[in-house]
Amino acid sequence: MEVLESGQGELIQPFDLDEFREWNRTRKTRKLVEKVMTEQEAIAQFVQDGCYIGTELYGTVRCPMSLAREVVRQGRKNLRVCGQGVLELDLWLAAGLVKKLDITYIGLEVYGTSSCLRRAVESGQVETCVEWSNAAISWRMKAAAMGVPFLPTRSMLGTDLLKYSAAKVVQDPFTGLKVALLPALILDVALIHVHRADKFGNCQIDGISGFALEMARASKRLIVSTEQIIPTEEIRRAPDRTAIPYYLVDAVVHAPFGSHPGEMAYLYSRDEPAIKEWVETSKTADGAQDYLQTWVYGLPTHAVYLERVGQERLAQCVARRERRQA
Amino acid sequence: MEVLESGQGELIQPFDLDEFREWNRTRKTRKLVEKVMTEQEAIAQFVQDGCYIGTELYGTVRCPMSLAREVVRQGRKNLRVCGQGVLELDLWLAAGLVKKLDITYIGLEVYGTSSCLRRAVESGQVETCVEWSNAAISWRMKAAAMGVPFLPTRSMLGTDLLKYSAAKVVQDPFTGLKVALLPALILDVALIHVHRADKFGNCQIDGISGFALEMARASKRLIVSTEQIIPTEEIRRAPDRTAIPYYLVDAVVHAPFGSHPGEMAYLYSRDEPAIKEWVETSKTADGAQDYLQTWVYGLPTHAVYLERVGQERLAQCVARRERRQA
Amino acid sequence: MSAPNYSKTELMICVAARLFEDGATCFIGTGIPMLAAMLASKTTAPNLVPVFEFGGTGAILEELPRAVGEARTFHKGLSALGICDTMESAQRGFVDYGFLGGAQIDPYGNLNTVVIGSHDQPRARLPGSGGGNDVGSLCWRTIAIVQHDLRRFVPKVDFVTTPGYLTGPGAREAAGLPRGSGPMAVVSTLALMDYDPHTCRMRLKALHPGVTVEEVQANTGFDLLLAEQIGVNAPPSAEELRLLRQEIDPERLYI
Amino acid sequence: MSAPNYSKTELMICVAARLFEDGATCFIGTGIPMLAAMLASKTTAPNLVPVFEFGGTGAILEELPRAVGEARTFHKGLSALGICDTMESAQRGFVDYGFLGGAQIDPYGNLNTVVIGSHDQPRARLPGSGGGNDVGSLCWRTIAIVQHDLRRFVPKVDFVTTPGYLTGPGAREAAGLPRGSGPMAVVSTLALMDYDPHTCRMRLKALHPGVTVEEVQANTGFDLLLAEQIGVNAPPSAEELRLLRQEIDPERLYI
Repeated sequence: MEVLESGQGELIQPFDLDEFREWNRTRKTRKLVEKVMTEQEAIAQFVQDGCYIGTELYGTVRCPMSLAREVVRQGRKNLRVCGQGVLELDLWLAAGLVKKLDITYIGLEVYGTSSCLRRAVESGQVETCVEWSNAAISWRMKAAAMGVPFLPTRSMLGTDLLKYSAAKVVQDPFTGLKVALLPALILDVALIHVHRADKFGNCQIDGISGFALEMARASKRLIVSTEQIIPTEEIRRAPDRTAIPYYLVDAVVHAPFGSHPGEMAYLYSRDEPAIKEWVETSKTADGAQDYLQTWVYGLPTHAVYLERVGQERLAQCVARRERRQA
Repeated sequence: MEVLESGQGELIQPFDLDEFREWNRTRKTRKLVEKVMTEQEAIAQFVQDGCYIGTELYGTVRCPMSLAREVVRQGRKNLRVCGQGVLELDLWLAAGLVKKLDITYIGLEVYGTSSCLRRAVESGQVETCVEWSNAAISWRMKAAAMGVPFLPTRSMLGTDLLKYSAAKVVQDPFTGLKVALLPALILDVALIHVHRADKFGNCQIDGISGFALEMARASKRLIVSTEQIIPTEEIRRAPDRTAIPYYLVDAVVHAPFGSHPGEMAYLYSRDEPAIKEWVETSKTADGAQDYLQTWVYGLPTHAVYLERVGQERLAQCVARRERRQA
Repeated sequence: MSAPNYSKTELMICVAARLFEDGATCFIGTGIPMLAAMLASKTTAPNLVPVFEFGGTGAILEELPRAVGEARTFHKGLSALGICDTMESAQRGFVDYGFLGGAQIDPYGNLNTVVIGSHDQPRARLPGSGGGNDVGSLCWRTIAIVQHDLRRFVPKVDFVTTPGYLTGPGAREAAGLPRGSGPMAVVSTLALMDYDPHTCRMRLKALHPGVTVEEVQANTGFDLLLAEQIGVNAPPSAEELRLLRQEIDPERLYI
Repeated sequence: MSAPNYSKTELMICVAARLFEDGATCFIGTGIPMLAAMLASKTTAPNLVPVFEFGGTGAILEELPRAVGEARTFHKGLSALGICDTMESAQRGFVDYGFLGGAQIDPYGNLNTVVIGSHDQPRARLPGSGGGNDVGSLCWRTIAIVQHDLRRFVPKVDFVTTPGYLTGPGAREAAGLPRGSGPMAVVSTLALMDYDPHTCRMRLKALHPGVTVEEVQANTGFDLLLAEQIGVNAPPSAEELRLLRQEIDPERLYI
C-alpha cells in the first residue's frame, strides 16, 4: 500500500490484531462470573505502571471520577494516556502520572486552558504529545473494536495535526480520493462510568453514549463503575439496552455519584462550585498539590470523598438534574 | 495504494463521496416536515426503474413486506439489489424485476434453497451476481454511513468469494497484515420497517437492529414503514432510543403488520402457514405467478391484503409473539 | 434396556451437540446447529453463549428459533445489537465456535454454497455465502455439518465460498486470515471427521454406529486420512432423544 | 429610543447569531457558539438543528449548556447517540455549519489550538484540536470567533490545527478534504470578515459600530482584503439583549 504521507508522531501504543484476538480468546471469560469489587481492588488488579489507559466520557460528564482518583491514590506511574479529558486527566497530570499522550483536547472547557497540561508539557514531564482530533481518536478505538488495523477518514488532511500524528495518507483504490488512515488503538485498560450494570458487567447508559461502546470494545481490560447494580433479569428484559456486554468487562465497581463533580444525565447535575475549586486551585502547581491532598490522597475511599462533599451538595446536584421530557 | 488482488466482480453501484455529500446537503431537508404517505405514494415517488435498492432486515423478520409488495405491484424494472433476502427478494425475482445482484444470501432458511433465485439466475434473467458475505455487505453500507470510501476486513480473504466480489486486497501499512478493502455502498433507495416512528421519520426499533442503522445512513432515499406512528414528544422523551433520525427519512408509511408474513419482535410472530404457502407455490414458475396474482397484483393495498389474511390469523400471530422477560 | 431407535438427523445433532465446549461463545445458524446448541445447553454445555449473526447474544433458548434474526434469538438475551456488532466481535476474537453447512466440502474443509458449475453460467445457483464466509474466516474453530455422499465430499469444490484450510498448511495465514483459526470437525451422516494438524487434511475420527471405514471412504470423493484410533460415536441417549423430541423440536420441524 | 449599552461579547454573539441559516444543522461548541445558537433559535433561526459532537442532535435549548456532552445538549432531543455518529454524519455531508475558535488565525482561515512556538518544545501548550479539526474538515461551512489583535491574526499560524483554505485556492481539495467545504466567516471583537472567492483570503466585510478600517488593519498581522462595500454590523437590538441577559445567560457566565 503506497503511503503518500506519514505523520511523524510516535505510535505510542503499537498493536497486533492477532495478539488481541488471542487475548480476547484466552483472557476474557464468556462465563457469567461475578466481578463486583471496590475501586481499590480494581485499580490494584488491572492498572499497571506504564500501561496505556483511557477514560470515558470526560471530566464533567459521565466520567469515572472515583476510579480516576483511585489511580492517583495508588500512584500509578509513566502512564500512556489518550484524551480528551477535563478534570480526570488534569488530576493525573497534576499528580505526575503521565508520560506520553495521544492528545486530542485537555482543557477546562468554559473555564479555558489547563494549567496542569501547560506545566506538564512545557516542563518536559510529559515526554511526548501525539496529536489527533476527537473524532480521530474515537475512530482509532472503533478500528480496534471492529478488529481491523485502520479506518479511513477525510478529517485531519492537509494540516500539521496530521503531520504530528501517526496517521498515514493513501489514495483510495476505488475512487482515487486521498484519505487518512487512522491506526487501531488497543488500550491496555479503560475506565468507563455507566448508569446501571449487573454484577457480571452488562451495562446500560442513558442519553448520549460518547465513545463508550468503542472504547469498551477496544480495551484489554475494562473497569466499569456504575451508579447502580441491578439484577440480571433487568438486563434480560431489555437486551436492546445493553451498551456494553458482560464479556468485555473485568471489574464492576459500585460508585454512586461516581462522576462527581461532573454530571450524570437524568440522575444529577454537575457541581459547579466543586469544579470551580479545581479551576482556581490548579492554576498553580502548589494549589493543585493542595487540592490533591485535600480531595484525593487525604480521603481513602469514594465513600469518604462523598461524605466530605456532603449530603446537602449532592442533594442539590440531584435537584438540578436534567429531566426527561414529561 | 498498491493492490495485491482485485475481485473481478462488477462494482454495480459506483459511488462518489463528494456527490453523496452534495446530495445530503441539498436533497435532505433538516426541517421537521411531515412525511406520512401511503405505500403507493412512497414507491411511486422514490423508486425508479433501474435504481439500486435494498431492504432490511429480511423476509421473515422485521421486513418492509408491504413496501416490497407495492414495488411488485408498480412493476419497477431492471432493479439492482443487494441481498440478503428471503420472501421479499423472492417476490421481486419471481416478478422479474431484478437485473443485477450484490448477493450474499437468497434462500428460504429452514425451507432450503430459493427456486426463484435458481430460475432467475440460471436462465440469465438476472444478468450479474456479485458475491459478498453478510458481514461484508453490511460493512459496505457502514462505509457509506461513515462517509468513507472503504472499510477493511479480515473476512473473505483467500476465497472465490473475494475473487467474484469487487473487493480489493492490500497490505496494512501499519502492521503488514493483508486485509480486504470493501468499497462503500450508497443505495439509491432503502426500505426499512420499524416498530415506531413519528410523522417526521424519527424511528425506534425494539430488539436487534440488524443492519438498519447502517442502511439508513447509506441511502439517498429512505422509505420507512412503521407499525405505529407516535407523537414527537415520545421521541423527545427518549432520544437515546432513536435508531434512525428524521433527516435521513423521505417517507413514513403507516403499515401495521407490515412485516407479515414475517414477524415483528414483541408485537407478532411469523405466520408459518403463509410462509409455507410461498415455499410450496414458488417451487414452479407458474405457482409463483399464481401466488403473485392472488396475494400481490390482486390486492390493491396493504389494508386489503390484511383483510384477506384475516383477523383470526393476525390475532394468532399476536398471541404467539415473543414476550420480554417479565 | 435396549438402545432406542433414532434417525440419522437425530444422531448428527447429538454428535454435534457433544462438540460444544461449555462456557464458549458460538455462532448458531439456521437448522441443525440450532437444535445442537439447544441440546448442548440442556446437557453438557449449560454455560454456552449463543451468538446469532443479526445481533442477539446470550439468549436463553427456550423455544427453537426458525431464523437467525427472529425474536427467539435474543429471548431474555444479554444483548441485542446488529450484525456489525456480532461480526466485529468475531473479528476481534470473541467467537469461539461456528457451525457451517454447504453443498460441497473438500479435503481442506473449504465449503461451497454459491454455485455448482461455473460462476457465470452455473448448473445450479445456490443461496450464496450468507454469514458462512464470515464465520469460517473470523471464528476460532468451525464445525461443518454435511450429508455424506460423493456429490458433497469432493476433491475440489466448484467455488470456495467459506475458507477451510484453503490449499493446506499456512495458506490461511498467508491469505491474511486470523492466526490460529480454522476448521475443527465435520459431522456427517456417516461419521465424525477432524483435520490432521500437519497436513490440514480431513481425517476420519469416529464412525457412526454400524458404519464401516470402507462405507465412509466409498462415499467420499477423496482420500480420507484415518486417525490412529478410530472411535465409534455413542448413539443418542434416551435423555438426549427425550430432550430433542419433547423439549427442543416438539413440532418435528427438523427431526 | 436611544441605543442600548452592550458589551463586545454581546455584540459578537449577536453578529454570530445572525449568520445562522434557518433550518440548518450546526455543530455547536462550548462558549459563545452556544449563546449564539440559542439566540438564533429564539430569533431568526427557529428551525436550527443543534448538533453536539458527543452525540446530541435536535435538542431544545432551554438552558445554556456548559459542556458539549452534558444532558442539556440532548434535552428533549431527537437523537442521542455517540461521537462517531455525529462526526460520521458530518463526514457524509449532513452538518451545514460549524463554529470554531483558536489562539491564532491566518489569512486563509487556518486555526491553531495546539501550540505557540514549536510543537516539540512549545512556548505554550494549548488544549489541542478537540473536535475543531473535524468540524473544519467535515462541515460545509465554518465560522471562526476570535478576539481581534496582532497576536491572534497572524500571517502564518505556528501550527495548522484546523484547516481553513490551507495555502489557498484548490488546496483543500488537493489534500483530500471534501469538495466545496471551507471557512465562511470570522466574527472578531472588531468586525465581520469573509473570504474572497478567488484568492480564498480573508476579507473585511462589515465593521462593528464605531470601528474603523484602519483600526481593524492595525490589529491584523496581515493584509486584509476589503470587500467592495464594507458594511456596519447593527448593534444588538433591545430584544436580542433581553434574550441574552434574561433568558439565555441569566447567571452571566459569559456576558
